[in-house]
Amino acid sequence: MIFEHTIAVDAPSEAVAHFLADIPKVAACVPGVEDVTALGGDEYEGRLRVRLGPVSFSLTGQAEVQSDADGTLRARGGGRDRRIGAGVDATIEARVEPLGPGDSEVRVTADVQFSGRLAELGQPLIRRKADAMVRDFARNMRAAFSDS
Amino acid sequence: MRLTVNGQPVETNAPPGQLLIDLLRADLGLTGTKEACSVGVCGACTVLLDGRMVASCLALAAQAEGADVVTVEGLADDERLDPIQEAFLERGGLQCGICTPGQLVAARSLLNANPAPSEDDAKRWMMGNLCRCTGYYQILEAIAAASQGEA
Amino acid sequence: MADYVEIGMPTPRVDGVAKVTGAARYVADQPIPGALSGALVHSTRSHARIVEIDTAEARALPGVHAVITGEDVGHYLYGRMIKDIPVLARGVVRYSGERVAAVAAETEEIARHAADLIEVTYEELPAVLDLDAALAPDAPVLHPDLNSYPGMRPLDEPSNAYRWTVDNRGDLDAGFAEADIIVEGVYETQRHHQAYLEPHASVVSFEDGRAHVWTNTKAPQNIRDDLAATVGISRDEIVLHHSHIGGDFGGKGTPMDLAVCYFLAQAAGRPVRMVADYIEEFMAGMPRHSTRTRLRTGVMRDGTIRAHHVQFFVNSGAYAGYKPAGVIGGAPRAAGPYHIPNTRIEAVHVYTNIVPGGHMRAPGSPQAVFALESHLDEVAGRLGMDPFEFRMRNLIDDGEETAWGQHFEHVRVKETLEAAADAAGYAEPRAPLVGRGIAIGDHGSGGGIGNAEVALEPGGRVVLGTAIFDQGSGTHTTLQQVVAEELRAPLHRIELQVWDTDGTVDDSGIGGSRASRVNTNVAYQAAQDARRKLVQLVAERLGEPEAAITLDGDEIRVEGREEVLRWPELLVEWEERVVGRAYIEDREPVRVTGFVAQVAEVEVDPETGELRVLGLTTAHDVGRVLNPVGHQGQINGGVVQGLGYALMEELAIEDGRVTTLSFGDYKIPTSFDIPELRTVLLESEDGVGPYAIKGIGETPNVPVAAAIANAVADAVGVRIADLPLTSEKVYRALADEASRSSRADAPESTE
Amino acid sequence: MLHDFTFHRPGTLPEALALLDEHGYDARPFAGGTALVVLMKQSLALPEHLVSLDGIEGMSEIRLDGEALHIGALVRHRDVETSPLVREAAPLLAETYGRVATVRIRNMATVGGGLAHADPAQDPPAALIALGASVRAVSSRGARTIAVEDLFFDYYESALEPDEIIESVAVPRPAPDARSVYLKFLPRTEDDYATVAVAAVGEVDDGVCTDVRVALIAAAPTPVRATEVERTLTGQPVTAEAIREAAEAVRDHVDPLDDFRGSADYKREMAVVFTRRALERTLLAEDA
Repeated sequence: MIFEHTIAVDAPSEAVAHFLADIPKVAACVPGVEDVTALGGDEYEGRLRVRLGPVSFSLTGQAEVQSDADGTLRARGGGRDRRIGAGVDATIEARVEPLGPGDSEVRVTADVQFSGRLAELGQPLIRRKADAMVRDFARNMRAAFSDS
Repeated sequence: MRLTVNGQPVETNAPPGQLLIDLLRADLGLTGTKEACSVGVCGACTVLLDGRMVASCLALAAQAEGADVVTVEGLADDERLDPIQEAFLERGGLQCGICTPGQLVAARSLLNANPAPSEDDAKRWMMGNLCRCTGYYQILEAIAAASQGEA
Repeated sequence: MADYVEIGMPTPRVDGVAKVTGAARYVADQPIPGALSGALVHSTRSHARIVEIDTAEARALPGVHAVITGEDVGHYLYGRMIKDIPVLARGVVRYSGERVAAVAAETEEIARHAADLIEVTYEELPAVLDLDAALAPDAPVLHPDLNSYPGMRPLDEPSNAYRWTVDNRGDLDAGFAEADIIVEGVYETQRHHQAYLEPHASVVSFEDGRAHVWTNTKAPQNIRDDLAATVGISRDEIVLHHSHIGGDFGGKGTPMDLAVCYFLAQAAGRPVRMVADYIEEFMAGMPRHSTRTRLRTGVMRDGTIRAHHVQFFVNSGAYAGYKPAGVIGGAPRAAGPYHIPNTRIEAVHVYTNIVPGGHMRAPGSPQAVFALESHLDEVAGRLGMDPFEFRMRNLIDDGEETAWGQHFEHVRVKETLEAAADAAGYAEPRAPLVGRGIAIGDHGSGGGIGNAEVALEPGGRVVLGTAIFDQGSGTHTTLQQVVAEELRAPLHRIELQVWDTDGTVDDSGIGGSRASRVNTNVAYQAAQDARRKLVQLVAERLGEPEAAITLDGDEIRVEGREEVLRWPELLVEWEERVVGRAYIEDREPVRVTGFVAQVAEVEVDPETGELRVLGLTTAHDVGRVLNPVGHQGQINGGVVQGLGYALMEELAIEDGRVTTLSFGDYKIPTSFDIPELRTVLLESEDGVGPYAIKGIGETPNVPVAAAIANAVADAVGVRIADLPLTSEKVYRALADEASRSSRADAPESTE
Repeated sequence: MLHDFTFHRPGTLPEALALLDEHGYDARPFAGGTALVVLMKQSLALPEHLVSLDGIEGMSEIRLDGEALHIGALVRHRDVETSPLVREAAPLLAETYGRVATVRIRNMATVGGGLAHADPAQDPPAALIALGASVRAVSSRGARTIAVEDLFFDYYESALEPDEIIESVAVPRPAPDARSVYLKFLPRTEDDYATVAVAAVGEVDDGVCTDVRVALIAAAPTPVRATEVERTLTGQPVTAEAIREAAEAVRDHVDPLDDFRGSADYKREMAVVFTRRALERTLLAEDA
């Protein structure tokens, strides 16, 4: 399933690019991400807790994350919930584009494959959840900017 | 735990996760009760629990503790068929037979609650018991016939 | 007309008492001591290379006895004609839902949990999820090795369109050239599940050096042979035992998970039981195919059809093997029982990366008839003719050939249509927002191989032996009636004995309305054979010529003797039994068909698009009816299945994946949703077999969708050309129509 | 067979609450089971402790107390549907509970369990919101009252804390001359979830709408109350035109999901149509 989102940020693109380069900081903004550990190189492991309708998933797994100074972040990885029997594999790309002197936007494209029980849930529900997660991420990211 | 199934006392050590349908089918060998949709929609697993019809595929065995359970095997009185069973036979209320136990239990509970149901009553009551073979017409005819015989 | 005692009598089912008391055992009910439970891993990708299957965690789970993948199941592919289905995917998956690995464990819960622990790593391949994608010139080819598949007609170059047939009659171009009006249309149908309420189930147990098998199939001999070929053993090493079958509608004719079950039992060294759940049924069953039909019809102003071009595209899904012939029929039905001199009928079967289609009740016909009968109303509309008049002008008479070039005997299609129209009050005035629509279909009785045995036992028991597993349609009961009729013995004395597959080598089982043609005939012959042998025995024992002996029920009279003998007692006295047997192999093409004409009356709520079927009239050209109760039951069930197809049922597919995964989402009609149904039977002496009968299992579901679509058009003037006819589609069509006409009205004020 | 868990059968409400308190997220209250068992069967919910509420006394009664109906959380849907008391005091409620799924499910599902499940397509919240009902939620920390219209905040997510259960539902008795209706749009089968459904309760005095409440289900991630529709009509003379206009406002209250019962756009249009029809039936009934 392909997801595309654009997040507006009232900060210059350089600052956003700088933020995207700090992977633990970015991860902290993803709703439901917990216990992120750097494994060395570009490898990270961690857990993602997602509540989807009546069901809570706890997906643990690894990801390879790279970010460039020009404001592009690429992540590729996957997670599994062993108890429920569900999994996610995703390739995500986020790119900063300047909009004006103090405005920019982050364009996020994600190609996500679901397996097990997750694959049995309806697309509209999953899309809606993804939208909500991106909204929360955007809010967290904006908050992270105002803090720094 | 104790319960009564088709008039017989039953004592069982059902683990908490056991469903009523599995207690009936696997432990007690009452395979007349069928599992089809597994989510409480189709009605093939219908049994009476203290006189009310329930989906045995959604009920924990533990919920039947101390209860009186009636399955399709308990409808006939020894060799004498229940009038609803006779009516299904005569009117063609069954074909492949997989939904039939649930249909019969549901129809029996309808006639217990309402001995003279209108066609509309019967259609509403029986709408929880799916049948792919008969298109329902002969099931409804059977219910009407049994009701007239009994009324 | 013959004077029958049992034939034509309303007869309760022979298996009825077992079924109403819960005693009847289905596959899932078979008590198999020590049986493990099997569970499957299904693909979550539509098209992907399997990089790795990690089964370590599943194997390590306590209670797991076997884990198998495509590597463990030999190299055979299976399929009913075209053998293209792997038992478990090897190297590549071709649809989301495909079987990838399997587990056998002590309990169903452990097996399912172990299946969840199996980790499959995929490398995504480009997928073709619909006809357009699959037919695109640069489309990835799903089966590059298709020419190596047994049963496949080789192609010059591998293509997703694995079969493209063209049949020409007359001169199509000339026909169009002379036509006054040419009308074109495209009609689409959805994937439709048989929705029998008993999911697929299999049990395999090895004993005495043979595989003992239980599975819900209506063609046991074929399934035994398919299993043998798929697992690489001889068919003598398998015995398939009888179980009751919980519905079929075309869906219970392939081994499905039986071979997986076999390999699991072999790997575990224990019996294994696999019972599918309904998620698996919807995700990875073998539903009715979705189709796209393009029709182009040339007519004269007087309403006669001169030319008709059919292009019937069948979305086969990932495999062809679930279809008995590798392809489905249907395309000719998009030309119909009409007198059309110039036709071209193309049928195209296309592989796509979605759940493979299989057989369902009159395979191909509901799709084709929806297209044709919708289209004919469009043509009639263009001519300004009533759809009834237009059909009557073009339908064939007895002796004429159909638009696809077939000669049927005793054609009574016009009478059938007239009967339906009369009974429905077709011509009567309609209330506002109420419409009536008509549609016509037919389906002949297929041939095949049948066996029967009739044993006369001392004391008077009659044992009817059959290889048929009655999937619910009532064949066992009609066989019982036939034997009772021929022996003039009461029904209750005819005991049914259903053989396991050791009972006979070859038998086609149930399917294709074969029961009417083959099975009643073979039972009749076996009963006649028993009579003949009884007469021989009596003659021999009494030292009389056979010609001197007459049999009337149980009574035997010998010419010149006063006394009346009775065979039940004679056989006791002589300690003899008499066994009649018959075998039929009838491969003749269909000569007789059963026509059906239906009239639907609907009311449309223009604000919501909701349509209510107020009434349905179904008229059938039936020959003789063997059992009115069972016969009417087939009609009722078929019509309601057609209603579900017309209005609501659809295997929804998103991104290649079936998303209607329960009866909560895939809705079939309930008792509350059925319309008032009128049935008209046109009985006659013009059927097949000893009693002149016609099949009834398939036709009633064929024209329903078209009749309703035509009624909607009649009620509110919009044509819904894709099934199902949901309220939303009607609503949108009405909204489009309204905006079109308001645009058409608008310009005046601007000028 | 479901997964392994401990099945607790507390005899009193405080015992039940203590168990929920003790086991926190690992426990689930258990009543009719129709929703939770399906999730457990599909391994979508795997609670380690089920706290059965069945044996608890005092939660299975329906009583009329002053101007409110009090319905215990353990009362089965079917009993609300058939209760003479409910039929007399709030027929809308009996009607709405009678439209949930099938008799077999209504025999099992409880009033409290249904609300706690927070399925936005379930029927009862429409009537409960339109009637101004509230629930009494209890935990070992105490009790609180939550209006049903505030009980839900997302798909299957309610305002209840994990240690909290619904003890009862209080339904104010509608005014004697109030009219009410529940319209459920079921274009597929009678046992389906609604494409959209509307409950309305209204009072008209001398041609003027003095009070009206409208609630919809299956139209958003939660049941919704159409306050804008209500505001537009209240205090105004009732006319077909006023109703038609007011119903348009429901568009802003709904946020439907595409599914097998219709696209989001279609459901939005149907929300308008059925809101209008519900209002016509409640406010214009005498003219019709």
